Amino acid sequence: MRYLPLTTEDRQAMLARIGAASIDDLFVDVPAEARLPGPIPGLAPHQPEMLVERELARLAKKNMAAGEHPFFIGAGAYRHHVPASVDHLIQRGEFLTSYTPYQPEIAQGTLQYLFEFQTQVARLTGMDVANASMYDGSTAMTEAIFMARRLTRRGTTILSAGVHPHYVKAAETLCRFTGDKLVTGIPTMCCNPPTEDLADIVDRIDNDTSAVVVQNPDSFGHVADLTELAAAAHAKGALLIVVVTEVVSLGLVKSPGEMGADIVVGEGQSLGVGLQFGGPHLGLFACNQKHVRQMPGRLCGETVDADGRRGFVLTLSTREQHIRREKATSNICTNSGLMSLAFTIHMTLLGETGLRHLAELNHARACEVADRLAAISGVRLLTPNFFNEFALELPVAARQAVRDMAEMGVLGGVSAARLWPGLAELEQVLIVAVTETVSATDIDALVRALTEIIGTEYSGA
Amino acid sequence: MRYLPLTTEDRQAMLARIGAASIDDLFVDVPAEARLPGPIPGLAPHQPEMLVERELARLAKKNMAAGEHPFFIGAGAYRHHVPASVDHLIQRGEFLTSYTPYQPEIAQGTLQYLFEFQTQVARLTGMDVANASMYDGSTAMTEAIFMARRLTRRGTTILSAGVHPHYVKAAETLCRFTGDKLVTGIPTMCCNPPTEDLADIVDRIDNDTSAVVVQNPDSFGHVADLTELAAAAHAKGALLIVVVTEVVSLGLVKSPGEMGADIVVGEGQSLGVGLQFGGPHLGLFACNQKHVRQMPGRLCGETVDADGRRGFVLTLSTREQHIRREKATSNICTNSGLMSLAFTIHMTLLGETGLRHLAELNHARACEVADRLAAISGVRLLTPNFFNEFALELPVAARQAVRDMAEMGVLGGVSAARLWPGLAELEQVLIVAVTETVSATDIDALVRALTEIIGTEYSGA
Amino acid sequence: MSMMNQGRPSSPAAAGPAAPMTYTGNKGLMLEEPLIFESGSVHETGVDLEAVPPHASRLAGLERTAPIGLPGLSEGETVRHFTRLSRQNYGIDLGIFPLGSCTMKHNPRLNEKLARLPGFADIHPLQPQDSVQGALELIHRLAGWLKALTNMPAVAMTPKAGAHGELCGMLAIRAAHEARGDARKVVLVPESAHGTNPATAAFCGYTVEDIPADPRGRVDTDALLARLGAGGGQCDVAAVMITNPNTCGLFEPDLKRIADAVHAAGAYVYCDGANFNAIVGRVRPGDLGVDAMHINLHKTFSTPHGGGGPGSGPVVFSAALAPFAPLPFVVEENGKFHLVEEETATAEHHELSFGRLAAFHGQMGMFVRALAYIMSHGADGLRQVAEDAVLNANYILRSLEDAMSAPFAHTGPCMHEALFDDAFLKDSGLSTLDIAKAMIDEGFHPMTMYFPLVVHGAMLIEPTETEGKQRLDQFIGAMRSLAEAAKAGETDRFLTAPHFAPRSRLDETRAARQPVLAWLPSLPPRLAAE
Amino acid sequence: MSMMNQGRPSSPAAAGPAAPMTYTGNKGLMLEEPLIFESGSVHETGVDLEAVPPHASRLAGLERTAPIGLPGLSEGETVRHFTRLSRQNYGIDLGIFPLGSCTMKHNPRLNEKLARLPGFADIHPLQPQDSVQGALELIHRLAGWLKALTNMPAVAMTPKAGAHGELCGMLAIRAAHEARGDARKVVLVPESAHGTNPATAAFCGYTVEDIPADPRGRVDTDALLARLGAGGGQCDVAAVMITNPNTCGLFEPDLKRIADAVHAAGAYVYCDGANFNAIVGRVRPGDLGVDAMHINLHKTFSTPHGGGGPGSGPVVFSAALAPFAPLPFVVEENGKFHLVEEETATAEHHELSFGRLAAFHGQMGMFVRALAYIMSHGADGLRQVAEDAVLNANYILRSLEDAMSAPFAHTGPCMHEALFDDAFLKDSGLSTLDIAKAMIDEGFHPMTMYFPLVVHGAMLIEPTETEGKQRLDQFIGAMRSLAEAAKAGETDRFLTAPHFAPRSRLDETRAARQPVLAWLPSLPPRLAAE
Ligand SMILES: Cc1ncc(COP(=O)(O)O)c(C=O)c1O
Ligand SMILES: Cc1ncc(COP(=O)(O)O)c(C=O)c1O
Repeated sequence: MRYLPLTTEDRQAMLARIGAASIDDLFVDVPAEARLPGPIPGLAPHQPEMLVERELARLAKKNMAAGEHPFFIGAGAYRHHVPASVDHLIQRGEFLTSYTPYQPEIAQGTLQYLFEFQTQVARLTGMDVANASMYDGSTAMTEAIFMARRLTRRGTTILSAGVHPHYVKAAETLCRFTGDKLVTGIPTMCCNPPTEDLADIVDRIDNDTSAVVVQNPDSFGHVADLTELAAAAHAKGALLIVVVTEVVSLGLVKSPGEMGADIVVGEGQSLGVGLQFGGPHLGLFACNQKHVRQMPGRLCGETVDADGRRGFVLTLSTREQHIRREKATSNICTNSGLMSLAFTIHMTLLGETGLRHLAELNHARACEVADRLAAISGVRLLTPNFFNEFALELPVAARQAVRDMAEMGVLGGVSAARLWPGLAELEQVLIVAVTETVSATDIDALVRALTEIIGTEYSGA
Repeated sequence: MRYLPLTTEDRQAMLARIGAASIDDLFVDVPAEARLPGPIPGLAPHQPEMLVERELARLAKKNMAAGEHPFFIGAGAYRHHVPASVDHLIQRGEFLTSYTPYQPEIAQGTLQYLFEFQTQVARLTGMDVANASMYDGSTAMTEAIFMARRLTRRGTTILSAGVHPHYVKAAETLCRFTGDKLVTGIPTMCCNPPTEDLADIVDRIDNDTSAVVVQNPDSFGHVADLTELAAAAHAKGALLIVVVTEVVSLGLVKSPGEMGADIVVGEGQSLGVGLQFGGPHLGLFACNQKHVRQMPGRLCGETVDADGRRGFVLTLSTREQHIRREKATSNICTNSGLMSLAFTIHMTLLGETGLRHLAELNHARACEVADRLAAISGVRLLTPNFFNEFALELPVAARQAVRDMAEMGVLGGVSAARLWPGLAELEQVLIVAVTETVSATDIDALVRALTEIIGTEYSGA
Repeated sequence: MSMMNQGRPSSPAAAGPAAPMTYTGNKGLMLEEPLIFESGSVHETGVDLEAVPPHASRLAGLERTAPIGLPGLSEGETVRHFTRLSRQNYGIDLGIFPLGSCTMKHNPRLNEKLARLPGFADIHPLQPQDSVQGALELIHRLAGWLKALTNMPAVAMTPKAGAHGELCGMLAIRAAHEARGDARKVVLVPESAHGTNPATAAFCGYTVEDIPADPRGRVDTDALLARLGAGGGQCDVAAVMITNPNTCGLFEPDLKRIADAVHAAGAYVYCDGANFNAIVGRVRPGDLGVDAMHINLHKTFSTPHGGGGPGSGPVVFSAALAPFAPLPFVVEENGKFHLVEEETATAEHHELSFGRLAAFHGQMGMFVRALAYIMSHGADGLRQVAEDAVLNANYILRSLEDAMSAPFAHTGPCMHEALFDDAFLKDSGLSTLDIAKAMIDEGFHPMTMYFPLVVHGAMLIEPTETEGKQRLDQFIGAMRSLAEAAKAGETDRFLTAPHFAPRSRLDETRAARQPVLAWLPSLPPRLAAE
Repeated sequence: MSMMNQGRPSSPAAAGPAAPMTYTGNKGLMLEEPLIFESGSVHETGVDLEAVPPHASRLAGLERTAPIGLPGLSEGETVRHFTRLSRQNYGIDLGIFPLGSCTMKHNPRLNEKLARLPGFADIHPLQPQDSVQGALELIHRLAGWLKALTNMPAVAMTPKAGAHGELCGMLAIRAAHEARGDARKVVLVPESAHGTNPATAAFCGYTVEDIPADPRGRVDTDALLARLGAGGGQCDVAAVMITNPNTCGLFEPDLKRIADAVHAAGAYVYCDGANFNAIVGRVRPGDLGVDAMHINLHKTFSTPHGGGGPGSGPVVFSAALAPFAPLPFVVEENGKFHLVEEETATAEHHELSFGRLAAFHGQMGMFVRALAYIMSHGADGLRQVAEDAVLNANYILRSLEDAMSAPFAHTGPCMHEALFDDAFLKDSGLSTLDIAKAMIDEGFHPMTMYFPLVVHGAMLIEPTETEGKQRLDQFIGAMRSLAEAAKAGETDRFLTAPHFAPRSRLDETRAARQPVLAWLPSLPPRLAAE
């Protein structure tokens, strides 16, 4: 057994030192009826490395890997080119196999990058401070709603119809039990883009509103100015929570902080992390300094050591479960440490110059694809303003179109029906994301596939 | 340019400090007519990481990777399963990006593994000492011939017909100019296996023979006892050089040292290194302590530091080019450092228990495949004794058979005609290697392919 | 596990020499490294990108104009920055990492390789399900192993870590009660529980009540049973959250009895499975009456901790709770795999599900690693894992109990971790923290300090099964020598430890009093004013 | 580059404190690690393998019976062993590595990734050529770049390192002479040449004669021309081996003139291209009359040095030598690629080839990396590489020439490396070696010491283009502070340096006098007797 170093002789010698006759003697506290006499029947025995690799590689090959196909899916997880050095560095054993930095004297590596990560996220979002990460964007949003409740002592939160439906569902799950009230919007084809006017939300803010939650760009790709909404919320004593699921957009689009956000949550997988079939991803959480003591999650801060040298430690832990137990701001413990490292490395490679360039490249490509697709007869662009993702109305059901394109080897987007099942109105809406990874051939393939499907469906109808 | 950190401002500031008006001023020593005014025309400009990756991945995909096909090729390079931890560890920056350990105080990592490598190789080969690596097995063999000449002051070396023909060619190239005389054998179908009797070699040893060079297992896979040959060579004052191209065989087969070898050279790529389309590979070189001062290549030795702690340094460098210049034992400088690390890690993972197990598994699989193939009508096994590679006589031309099998997706071996072109006698000989990586399905595929080809050819004839 | 929250405040002792002996501040291979905000520049970059094609912006004038303040570095300098930082860290790859309750075992490199196969790492969670059959099959297979290893009929794969798994389990319990119109509000949590237990119960709206430990370090069964019966006819206890093996490293021998009583009272047993490593393959929680238990893949099944995450905390459920398990999950039908999501939940007879916990389908990257780990060990190997983990812990316990003080050693063997307290430091002037810092000098990661709370100055040592005897013997030797030095009054050496780490003790008080949480060239007035 | 071979013998100075302060000998993150022969056991293994199926042995009784003595470790312990060892090493990833003549530039990680693609790493050199078209195309493309960058019509891709490339070039020269029946035996090599130059010439049967350097650090052109003419009518010189830029870091301005004279004398110019980094994209050796030059892909084209290799040393050839280039090589025909080997050489009009240099077709793994590097830089980027490399070296030269002593600084700018000597240490009691060891304490890898031989106590500093200004400024600051300390008589600090490295100075004399080259529990009598 390649991972187990004890030899039979070792085990004998150790049992002797312990004074036990056999290993069973160490399990005496287990009730007799619960003791298994041997390996659980029906489960496979151990396998050589080569065979495990062969079997899992076989499963991997049964999936259509994004990099091997024209790929246009976004909807909360974006495919970007991650420089090879990122993955190399996060595999350094001292990063990969370390724990949460509870012993700061031998965890300065982790602590310093967390401090850098926090600063990068704060700057990107336009806020004062950011925490050391959450699980993902969706759980970060729920935590933000709770934080707003604690800060405002109010019980109702208004969610825009443009918020990622999975995020909304996750918040609803918890709020059902905590008693937090959520007012959610429903996307509709009456709007253009298919999300409510922000003015409608403004109308709904009242004295029990703890916060308004808006996603920017929203789930259809639409980019909006949130400045007035922020002012309206603040005027009623409510907070503005902004959700960002495509962090690359912040290289080009005004930051939530600049628009007046009080809390910014987001999904950071675009930088360094990759698609990962949805996890592990990286929850971002930023706010202003004055609210920091109500923040969930870990925080890394600067200090000095006994010799006066700068160093970093986890701090303000009196907010956390291990100190405050049932009075903690959150129950989170393990977060997304290694993913925040990947993010920090990628962001360091980019720098401001690279990030802006990357964002522009995404935008330019998306504009090109939007125009190409909108030129197909019967296809209509629903989002006049967007960053790297946009919504189209097709003349056919989008869900089937996505499946048909996949059959043709093209991963051509996400149907609104997959995200908001049951909304008949959105049945023909396709959401298409375009990043720098999309090549000219990929674009041609998408246009060809969609044209063909539309043609086929027409003739079939 | 992602690898170049200087900014335009940096360059200006630095030129100012230097006192140069422009970068051209630093190239004044270049004759005017040789100065290129700008980038060389016709060559592509720099490309983004993503595009370089895409293009080279495209080239990679044009090759039939061994792991994706039933694979039975050996002939000096063997495909073994390399545990994932090997490649992980050799990518540690402190190993990967270090130089030859000229500053031992900050190169103990390299030096200690070299010491471990030397010890492992010495034990495997049954010799006292080994050096810190050569380029590959073929160049190591040539160096061994020269070393024997220096030790014996004799000018003729006898090479067995079973020595890898590339190794022989490489030695001939150099000997043509150095005046060393090589007596080489030619494989022939009169013998069974198609290599000469060792007794024939014994007859040829005379007073001008510096060494006899034998490969074990030989290029047809044949395993032989070299004890008597060693005795015969020694009796005439000649040395025995043993070549091992499949180092895994040493887990099961008696070592050259045990058979009386004076110098053992070999190819170490089987452990840790992989196929690599032929390079980088790993030259092994071992001999007895008394000959060490005539050894080529680097040696690492144990010593103590100023505080009395054990440490390691490169030593006996008075044999080497950087000290002895034209009087050096060899001109080698850069060797195969990182490959020796990979070898050492793989060997450490195996340990004696694992190596023996691995060798047995190879042998057992090879026995099975040999029997399966020999059972095909018209196919004859030419090597009664072998380790994990054997030679077959086919009823058809082996070269075409190999190509036909490749068309069918099976990499079924190497034809003797590829190795010894022009030897009509060997035209129907196929050399098949079988390692632990071969699965039952692979074996079936090979048997099926070969049966079909033979059938086809018959009917075509 | 938990950070120190009592004992000597970790503010610096007498200051040592402040000026470095070298010009650079480096000391040989121990290298200092500035922040990227000090070494990088917004004009530098470590990437090359294609030129931006001409295009008309669709951003409606929302383009960012002000500088962001994100420094870049060339690729070479980036590699160097993070490599140099990494060298200031300790990891399992460097040596024993005996952090109790954390199961810091070897992280196999095969698993890292497999998790990076494009077929797993480079697929999108919203791809058509036909295009990700291999991924769904992998999740399904791992789910099968987890159910079999626990003898529980259902498992939720989506929770993102242990605490998230606790949330998942407690939500199922709430949903189950609500489904029968029973709005119980109390959750009983033993004193020795990990902080996430009470935090989770509170997070989803429960009132938490403590259950004391008995003198043998186990849950006080009598107190627990009494509390269950206390409400008279209608019990107000929704659930008991129990950890088994518990955070003292001891098996709860009464768990089955407790579970029966809990069930009789109409409540559920949540088991914190963080310590599953001690019993995997030898004991199935389902056989002990557990209703829900999270399994930390980043502990028992060795997915790397990565300096604080990511984790993955699947939750197994009893038949009673299975209907309430969250969405989405994977179902097999005739060799095809599909996801049950909101849309299909009712059709698939899962209308009782409490809903979605997070976006997408869970921590795929961790699933790949965990399944590879499980297949590599097999049923036989996993059993051996538990045995060796327990053997190693007992070896440490028995080798150190005379030199240190082990409060529950007299009760019999421990499970996968050995608990010590600070009684042996009485009158020495030293604390658990001082011992921990001296261990750093010896080249070890310290054990868990000051947790669990049920003993004074706890030192919780979990070696895991991947430590060999030689490493353990060295560790034991070093611990004995430290204990002897402490008892012999070599106080100074401890109080100023660590001496050889990249930093000496850090001033945590200062960090908390004047929090500096982001780099600022100088504090802007707004922040400084607060 | 070259190891120290003069100056103060590196045997230990006064012994420091021998006993480690810690029980383990570790010091925080600086960890001691035993040899595998001390920690491992022949019964332990870190692999799992399939069971061996029953079979009848075909080994004719040659089975090994005696124990081999190869210890194994579990995977976890193996990872730890080599990780701990790695931490005792310095690399480019840690900081500036200014080893003159070694071009220790950043090694891009993309290149590592690409070289590991199964389509490159997992293919066999003897696969049917139709099954490796992508690999052959890659070699062909790289060959094209090397020819264009040097303006030479042919290139041999098979040499395995620089010295092997020298051998390849010199064999072609011998073959060319022999082809016309001219058995010249002398090769002229400048004093400043790298050791491999004379060693190679001797290795393939030539007699080596030194050519002196002139006072400006260049080849003494007059002496060289005189020697060429010396033989009277029939010149006995086969070739001149010249390094350009030379090992003093200076361009040889007379190379074209020398080449013309060499050619007139019926000889050839071999150029050691180890320093090509200084001129790549700005100067093409083919324009200077060079007949053969090796290119160290592991220097100019950044394939990692890996602690001593592997390398790759393709050799470009002039039209005169091209027919003699070795086998095999890749040829394109109508978009298909094939190898010219012994069998087809004549048919392909390559019957003059001197033959095969080694098994197979060269260092494929290095080719992939080098081509990725070249494509990433392009023609524009490679030119920038040379410019920045030269700029950085001159910046160091001019920033340190007053504090140290730079023998050729007065002759004008240097190329990619800056040469200093030990004149500034005169009367200080210190040597080049002492400065080097003090640099280790500062966190730098020392420069090349005592090479080239043409100056006393040489210190050859090559920063490469991948160092930024900030790193250079820190390096310069540290070097100035060391130089000042040395001149100010702070002798002790230097003589006992390094203080902070994993080891203090190692006793090289003892290592050579009583060589211990393999681990032995105790010396067996046979060895002890010698
Ligand atoms: C006993 C116990 N329960 C729960 C947790 C929480 O798990 P996670 O950190 O994965 O959220 C931990 C983690 O340290 C633990 O030790
Ligand atoms: C000037 C010079 N020539 C030749 C060589 C030899 O190259 P290699 O080490 O690749 O054999 C070197 C290497 O250090 C060198 O610096």
